[in-house]
Amino acid sequence: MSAFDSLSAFFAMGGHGVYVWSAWGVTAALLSLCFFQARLERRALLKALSRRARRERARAETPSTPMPTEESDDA
Amino acid sequence: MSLRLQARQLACERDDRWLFDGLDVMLESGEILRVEGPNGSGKTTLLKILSGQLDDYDGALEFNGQPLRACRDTFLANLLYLGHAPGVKAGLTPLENLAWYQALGGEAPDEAACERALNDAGLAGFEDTPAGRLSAGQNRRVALARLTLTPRALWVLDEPFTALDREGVAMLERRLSHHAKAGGSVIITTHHALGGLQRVRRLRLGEALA
Amino acid sequence: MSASDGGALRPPPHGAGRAFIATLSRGLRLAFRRRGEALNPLVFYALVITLFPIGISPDPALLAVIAPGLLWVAALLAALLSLDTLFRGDFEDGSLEQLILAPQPLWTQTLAKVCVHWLMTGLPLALSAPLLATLLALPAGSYAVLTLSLVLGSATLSLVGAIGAALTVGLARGGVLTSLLILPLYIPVLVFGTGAVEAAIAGQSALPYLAILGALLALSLMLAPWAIAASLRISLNG
Amino acid sequence: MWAIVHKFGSPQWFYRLSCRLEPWCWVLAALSLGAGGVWGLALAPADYQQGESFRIIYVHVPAALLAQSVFIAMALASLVFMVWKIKVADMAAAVMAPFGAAMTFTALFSGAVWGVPTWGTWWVWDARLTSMLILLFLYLGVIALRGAFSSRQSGARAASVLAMVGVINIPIIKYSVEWWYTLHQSATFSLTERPAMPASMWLPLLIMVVGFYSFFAALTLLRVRSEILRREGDKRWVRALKEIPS
Repeated sequence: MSAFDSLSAFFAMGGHGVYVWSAWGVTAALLSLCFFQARLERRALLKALSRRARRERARAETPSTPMPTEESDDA
Repeated sequence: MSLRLQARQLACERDDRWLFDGLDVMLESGEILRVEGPNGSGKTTLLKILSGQLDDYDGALEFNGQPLRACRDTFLANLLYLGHAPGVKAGLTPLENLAWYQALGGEAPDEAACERALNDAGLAGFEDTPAGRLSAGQNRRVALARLTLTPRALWVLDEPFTALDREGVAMLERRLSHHAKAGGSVIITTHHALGGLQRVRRLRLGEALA
Repeated sequence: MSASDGGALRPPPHGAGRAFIATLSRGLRLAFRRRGEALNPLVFYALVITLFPIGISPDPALLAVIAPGLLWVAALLAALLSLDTLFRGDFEDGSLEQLILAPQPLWTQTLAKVCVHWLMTGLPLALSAPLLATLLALPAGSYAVLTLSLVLGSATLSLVGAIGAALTVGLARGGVLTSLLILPLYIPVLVFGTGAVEAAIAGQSALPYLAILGALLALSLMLAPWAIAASLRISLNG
Repeated sequence: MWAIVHKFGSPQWFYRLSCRLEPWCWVLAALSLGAGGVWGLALAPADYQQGESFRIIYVHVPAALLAQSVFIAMALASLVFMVWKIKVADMAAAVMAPFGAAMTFTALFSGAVWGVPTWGTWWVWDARLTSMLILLFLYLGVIALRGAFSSRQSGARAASVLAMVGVINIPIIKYSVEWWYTLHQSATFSLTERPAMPASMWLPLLIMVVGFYSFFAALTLLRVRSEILRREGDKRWVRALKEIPS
């Protein structure tokens, strides 16, 4: 059913291997680059929002008490 | 035919910070509204919104009861806006500059009127010297000559006193009170004490948010 | 009525034609006052043309082959360079603000500005092209078509280029960005401009190419002024 | 009509909608890219004329198609933003531009690489490759213009105008480049004329195209949600989101 009789023939691609694999490789690389960039961007934004929320909560609790209670600063 | 400019719950965001929020402005015929506030409090932005230049703001802005966007042509026909820069081309003479503004307003060319306006603005004798060789104060006077050359009901003036000498300041204050008495209205920002004028309402910016 | 004449409301004027002519004549007067500056595009055009025989080879046979394309590309770059003068001066002295606030349809004013730019750069380039064509040994018989195609094409270049100039007028170093935005949009004009000259060289009729240049001009005449007006409003509020 | 348009355009509504839609798009993308990849690379027959290098088509054609569709989608989003002032539309346009540029580059790279075994050189001024190169410059122009302004709002509106001007010019550029190419018709084989493909070849191609488009949809939904977090961060409903680690 497969167009190649052996695994090595599959990689050789009838002599055009370097072209086929470089084209597919660059495409796969770019797609995954876009994917991971988006995921990292989202995680960074969520972390920034949580830090801001924590800072606002800390500020809301401290105006009266002189000694601000230490906020447990998780990752 | 009175003039009424009303803004309700005006809010403008600039680079992720709110310059002003929930601002109500009302301007009737014969009134002078002075916009005050520290530098960077959004005075120029407010003037640009009220003169219809900026339209990415929240809130409603109405001219004589109609939303500004609907009656923009009528509004612009009755507006005279003077910004920080006087809008005078250095390569042209004061007369040519004024002739262009006359044509821009759709009026027929009338050199005599231009000369009168320049004379009233204290530029007698400088009608034909290129504006590039005039001083900053004289350039400002060329811009102020438009107040009499092309009369408009609503004046929006952004720091009009800059670079003016004492007579210039007095001349402009006289024009402001005359325009208000004659039923026109003015929105002005200045660090000048407008001593001699009555009916000056103040609008503080940059404080409401503090 | 004298008591409240200050407050009398005026109807919107309908002197759009007068305002158009006023802005046009103002631009031309300003340009003539600085005649030296008006020659810059022409000098640039001649200079670029003379670089190529030096850079590639003085052999007339080879030059004749690249002449149409080269005459067109150099004209296109000269027009691109002079786009900056369209709105930059008015932006700095505040008259651009007044132009936008005039009670006239803004697209008539932008059209007037573009006409000034075309009359001061596009037309002179087109009229000087035959002279430079002789430097490049352009085969005879194609000079008239060269000039005509440049006259038609440069008008489109001014219209489309003004959109880029309007978009970047508020930026301090907008020059390079303008060319990045505009050059891709110049390619159709370049293709059919050079096509017309090559057809004339080959002895065929250049009419179909000139017709397409005319169509491109009509399209940009219809769309560009409005797009320039929108871009100016965006740049000034930026 | 106005209220509905604004309700659909509200960031909050869009955020909830994309939370539900996005996972499905990722699943579809993964399945079709996986299946299409295996099918195209290993199972589909090679081209009798070009041999195995023909398999590059399964990457080149979807990328080229997507490159143009993204530009059109970006121009549409810009139009919606400029006319109805819907912020989400501008966020979508801002997010699509880099991905469109990446797809255009992919199409260019795979096209050039495909050219080596067939034409013997890296770059041939083939009509479609040249149009693709110009499209890349249009993308870079929009991205550069959006970033050039100090205030984000005017950068967004300037980029919207350029996107709309650009989209009108795409067919004109394509037509003129096609015409220009046929005039300078060099003897080399061009990508444009190819014998009709048998089903065993265009079926994997279709699956790959579906894979690319669903990847684009999923990525856009994800990145627009991030844009919403970035721009609407101070809104109450954003701060109340449970996804934010307390």
